[in-house]
Amino acid sequence: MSDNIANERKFTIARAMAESIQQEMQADERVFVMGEDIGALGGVFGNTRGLLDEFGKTRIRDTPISETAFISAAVGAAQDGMRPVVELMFADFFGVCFDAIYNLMAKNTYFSGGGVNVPMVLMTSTGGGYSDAGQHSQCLYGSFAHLPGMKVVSPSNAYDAKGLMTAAMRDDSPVVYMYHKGLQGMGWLGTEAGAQVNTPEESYQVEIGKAKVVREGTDVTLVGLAMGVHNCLKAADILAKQGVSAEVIDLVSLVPLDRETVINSVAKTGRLIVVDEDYQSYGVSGEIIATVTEHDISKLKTSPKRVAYPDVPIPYARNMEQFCLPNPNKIVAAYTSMN
Amino acid sequence: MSDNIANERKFTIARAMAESIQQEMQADERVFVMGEDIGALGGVFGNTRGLLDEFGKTRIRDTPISETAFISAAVGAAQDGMRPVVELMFADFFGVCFDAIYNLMAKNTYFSGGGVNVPMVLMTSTGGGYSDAGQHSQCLYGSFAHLPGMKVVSPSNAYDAKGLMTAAMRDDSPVVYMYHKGLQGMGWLGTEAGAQVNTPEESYQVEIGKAKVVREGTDVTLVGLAMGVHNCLKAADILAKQGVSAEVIDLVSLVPLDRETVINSVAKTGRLIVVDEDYQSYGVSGEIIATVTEHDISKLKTSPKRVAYPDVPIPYARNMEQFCLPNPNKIVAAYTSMN
Amino acid sequence: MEPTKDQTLWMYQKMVTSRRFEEIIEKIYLEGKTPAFNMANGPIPGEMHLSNGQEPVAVGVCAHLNADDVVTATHRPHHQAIAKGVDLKKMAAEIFGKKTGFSGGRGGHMHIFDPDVNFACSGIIAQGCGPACGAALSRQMQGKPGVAISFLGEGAVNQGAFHEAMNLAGVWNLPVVFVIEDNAWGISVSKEDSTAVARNDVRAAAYGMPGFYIENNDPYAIFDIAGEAIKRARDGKGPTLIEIETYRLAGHFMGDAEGYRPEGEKDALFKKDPIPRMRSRIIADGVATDEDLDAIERKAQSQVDEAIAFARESDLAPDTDALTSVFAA
Amino acid sequence: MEPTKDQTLWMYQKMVTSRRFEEIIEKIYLEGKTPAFNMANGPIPGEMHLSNGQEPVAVGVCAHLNADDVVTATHRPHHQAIAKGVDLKKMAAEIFGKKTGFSGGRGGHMHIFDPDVNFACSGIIAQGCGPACGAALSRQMQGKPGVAISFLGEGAVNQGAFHEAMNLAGVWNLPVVFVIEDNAWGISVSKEDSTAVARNDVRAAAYGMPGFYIENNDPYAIFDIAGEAIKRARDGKGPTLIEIETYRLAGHFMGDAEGYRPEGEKDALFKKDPIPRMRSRIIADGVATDEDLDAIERKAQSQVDEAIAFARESDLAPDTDALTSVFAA
Ligand SMILES: Cc1ncc(C[n+]2csc(CCOP(=O)(O)OP(=O)(O)O)c2C)c(N)n1
Ligand SMILES: Cc1ncc(C[n+]2csc(CCOP(=O)(O)OP(=O)(O)O)c2C)c(N)n1
Ligand SMILES: [Mg+2]
Ligand SMILES: [Mg+2]
Repeated sequence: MSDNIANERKFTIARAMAESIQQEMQADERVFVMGEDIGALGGVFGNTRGLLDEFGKTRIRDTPISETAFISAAVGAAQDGMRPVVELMFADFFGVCFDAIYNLMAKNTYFSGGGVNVPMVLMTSTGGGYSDAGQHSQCLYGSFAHLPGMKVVSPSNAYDAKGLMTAAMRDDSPVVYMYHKGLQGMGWLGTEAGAQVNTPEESYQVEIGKAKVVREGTDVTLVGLAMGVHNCLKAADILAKQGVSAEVIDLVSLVPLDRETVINSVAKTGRLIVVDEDYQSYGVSGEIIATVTEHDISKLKTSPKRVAYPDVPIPYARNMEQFCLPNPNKIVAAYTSMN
Repeated sequence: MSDNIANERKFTIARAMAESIQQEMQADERVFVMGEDIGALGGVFGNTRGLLDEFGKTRIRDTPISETAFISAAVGAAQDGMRPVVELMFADFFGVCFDAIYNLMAKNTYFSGGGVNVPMVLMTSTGGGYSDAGQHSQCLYGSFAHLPGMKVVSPSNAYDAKGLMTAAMRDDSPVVYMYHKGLQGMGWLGTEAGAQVNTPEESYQVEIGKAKVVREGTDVTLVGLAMGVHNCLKAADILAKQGVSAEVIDLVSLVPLDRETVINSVAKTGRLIVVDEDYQSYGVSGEIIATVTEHDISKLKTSPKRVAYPDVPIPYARNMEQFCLPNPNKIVAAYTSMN
Repeated sequence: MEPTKDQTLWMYQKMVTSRRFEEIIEKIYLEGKTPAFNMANGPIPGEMHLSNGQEPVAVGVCAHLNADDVVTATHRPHHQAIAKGVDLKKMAAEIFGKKTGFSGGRGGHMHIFDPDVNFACSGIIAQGCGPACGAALSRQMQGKPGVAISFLGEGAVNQGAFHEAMNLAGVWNLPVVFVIEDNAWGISVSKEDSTAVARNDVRAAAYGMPGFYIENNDPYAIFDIAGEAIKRARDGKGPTLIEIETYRLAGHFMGDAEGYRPEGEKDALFKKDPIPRMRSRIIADGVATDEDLDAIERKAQSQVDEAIAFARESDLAPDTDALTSVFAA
Repeated sequence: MEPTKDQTLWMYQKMVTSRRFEEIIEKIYLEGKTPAFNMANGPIPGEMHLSNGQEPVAVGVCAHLNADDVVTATHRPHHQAIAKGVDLKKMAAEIFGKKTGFSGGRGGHMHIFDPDVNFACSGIIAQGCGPACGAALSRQMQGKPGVAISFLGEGAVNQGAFHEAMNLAGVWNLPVVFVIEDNAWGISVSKEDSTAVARNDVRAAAYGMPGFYIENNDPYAIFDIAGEAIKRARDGKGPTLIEIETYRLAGHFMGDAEGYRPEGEKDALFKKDPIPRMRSRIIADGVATDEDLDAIERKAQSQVDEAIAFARESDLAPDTDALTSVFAA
């Protein structure tokens, strides 16, 4: 493949998601999309762009602002043989429809002893950094991952975004697909260049439930998800200049959680820093630390650390928000403060 | 005080809650109660019994089955100078109204920079053990405690239940008051005898944000909340017979979390077992372990353990549910398996 | 629409089956729960919501359905399940928490799923409204036949999920019928204390769909109106809302002391028990004889007995089954 | 009800103030955002929802309110805030994320709270409906005067929270008025594609309350109907629903390319801009002269300029303020 062609396929996550859905809709009549502004607008975050033209209003279905209705309708359709992809525009809105998600979508397979499957994808945007304030900037990874019955994934780059979306649509269980706005590649939200990577044209899957070692190292394990991965990679660059070799793990999936990859890495490095843009307490960062320490505490040479969002609502003012967000320097500082 | 009088004041948690609310309503005109079946029925779990007769329908207000409406109405009333106590009948129902809770009640103080306070109590029942299945048996402690802006407490006995309720009603911040059905003292839900303790008649407060060492010990720290405390105490009894001295901590409050009391205890015992009836992953048990290990991992002599609810919906059949629930024997086994 | 003889006798039979089923469930539920009533004990633990008195709703609606059609029911699902034709044995076994139940005991009485007849229920108020719309949408999109029925209580109508689903059904012209069982109570709260209007049929206009109120718990009237509504849905003419006056002869759940009921209410309801009323009418109409109906009742009883025996005799699932079926196999 | 001269000029002044305020916000919002439009940049970051064109709704309703009355507004709150009399300087400072803003920059443009005039808003669709009921309940319980107004968009009406609050208001006879701004669009989705009925006033009957639809974005008609509704609420006669046809002259938020609008729609809307229309009517009615109105416009402009200057010159809060005000002081 020439460089030119390679660059043409350097996709944003938005485009990668849209292409995955497009290909699956071409291949499988049962797949359709519902959500607010996913039709003519192509999704507020661009992930259904172009689909309305190709598939029409029946399969690319703008909805009323009724998240409970259309998410639970997706459950009903999934149980009736369809494979809906639904969008909750911002994860922050989960409070108006979480019953449909955690008590219905996530549990009907169990309640029916497997008699009924609920093959659907709930895609939702996460994350801040652009001053959208406290009801439009949350990650809420822990809120979804804590509750049983739904898989939860979040890509850090376009390659994974496409493959995870395809895997999610083919999964017979409900998958919550959380995409970070700051990685989406929409210019108006800023653009994390590292998220735009070469993305094969043909359909492929990225395994749900498998973490990735995205940078190998020996001195410390940095664990992140979505935007956190990029913060970890940048921190690893800085640390490398200081002669510290950091290993970076992209969790990719919170449910199922690939505990083994994390444990093996820490067994090698002896040091652990967890990076999470979700609220610190009772969430992802605590779970990763507990996973490692309950397995074998002796593998840790020193206390683990976390660089997570403090337990406060997300402030609007840019200076305050940036103060709260995880960033590479905070990760480096966490390492430096380790004894 | 004669034994007789003492026994008369051996209250159930239900009665302790009702008495606290009664006294506060007598003392403060602004306090009122809203919820489903809290009027003539006195609350499905008995915690408003007798109040309708004394205070009438205006201040003891049965609601439509509209949790979003009446919880957000409570926010509006609290902002307007009232001090509502609202009941969400089962914590499991939080999905139909969580926006009103976590995005509205919990955040308006922050969004207004303290310009507006939201002094209200959201009381809600938790827990299983009586085969009420997957939409009526959850604890969801982590789901509430993860999100900023609301205090979260859960009493393990009637004394704390009364004092915490009084403190919650006097707090100028929103407090989520989670009471475990199995401790409530309603005969039809079984009765944990240990929850019924002497309860002073006069009004008093139990501090929100302070854990209690309910049993001192030297060999292992058992940390629990609500029903978990009773499981820990029973396990401590068994361990004592085996010559093991267990310290038991009742967290009482998840937000704020009294990290210091836990850390100090583990500094003494060197061993930690966290007991939680909420789902294991991404919840309370991980947070407690992370709290201890990130503070000073060297204080732990061996890997910490958790005895928590597995990451599965709560099954109906009694044998399956009991298999999943934490119990004293599992705690003892966790200790035994520690090296 | 008027029921044929077969339909009439089918309705009667299903009503009787449901009643007999719940009578025996009621008895067994109390096993192990005396003298101290503790929900956790006995062969049937947990909450138990009986539908005695509400059978006309279930049969009047389900008489027009076949196995392909979809029903989403509530926390009070037995009468609807039986009218929809779920496997009685597996339902009984589910209620006993046995391995042979629909979910192997994971779900229980509020979570009865029979995929063979497209029946589901749930313990959250109004949670079935959205899935009914979704199933209807699935049929509409696939051009497959079938309608969806969402049953709910009169108390559930004030839940946001109902409103959202009604609007969705209206705007997408879905083949779905919403059926409200107005038994006058949501646990202890009266309709008057919970609902801003006396009758919910007026709410249909808010979604551009026809609305009906049926008085007097009458299976024939229900058959008539529901039949028209289901036909409209099948013909692509969109959704309907029907509210039906019915009677809750029991407490909200077993153990409910019912102190909130006005004096004499229960006696009056029992006098209007729909099963003897229907029996009288069948005889009066000359549709069947006492002997015919006795035979039907015997058959119902024996089906119920068989189902209960099956449930009793079935094994519990192994404890570790609690950990499986979280995700699709 | 007809506005007095003072009320008429007050309405005009508030409309103009709102328009001037947003014109300058619009300009400043783009600072630092060219050539590449990135929301995070410039003195005003984040989303920006302008209300240009919708001013008649705000003034026609708020003309009947005083500081004690309660308003819950939406993600598009400026016109309502200005009509309710919030402190313009503090609002501007809040939008700039400054320490001198209402919340010291914690909230931002979607979270404007002015406790002095009982104004609140939120970024979640229909989230204000319940709090408005709660404030109304608080007044009713305390026997204190005051009504509550819940503003919402025509797209918000399909959210469950709206339905639940409407029913609560109806069943408790609360002094609350629900005011729907029908600007025809919920982001890119048309009313027709989202709502099962053409006009939401028909939904009032579902809650036993009066419902009105007001056409043509007319401040006089809005003043009339809203005045009657607010009087009814003050007199203890309960809630009202009002839907008002209005125009969104801008995109949903700044940066919206508005590709979903039919050809020519915007031009037609600008021709009906309510501010010049009201100006003409005032003159035609002989209520004021061109000079009077010019003076009002100048005054509005200078108030806006002052507020913006205050905001610009104010300091940012210290970073660590992010960690305070989570709980009550
Ligand atoms: C969202 C939610 N809120 C509250 C409950 C508790 N609850 C269970 S049944 C019930 C009353 C329902 O009344 P109605 O809809 O009239 O049905 P009925 O019980 O009369 O059949 C309530 C409040 C619930 N299950 N879900
Ligand atoms: C619960 C929820 N769902 C979705 C959104 C995203 N959203 C913000 S504004 C909007 C459109 C609102 O339309 P409308 O109510 O008509 O108000 P308008 O923007 O026209 O003023 C949507 C869908 C939200 N903020 N909250
Ligand atoms: Mg009812
Ligand atoms: Mg609109």
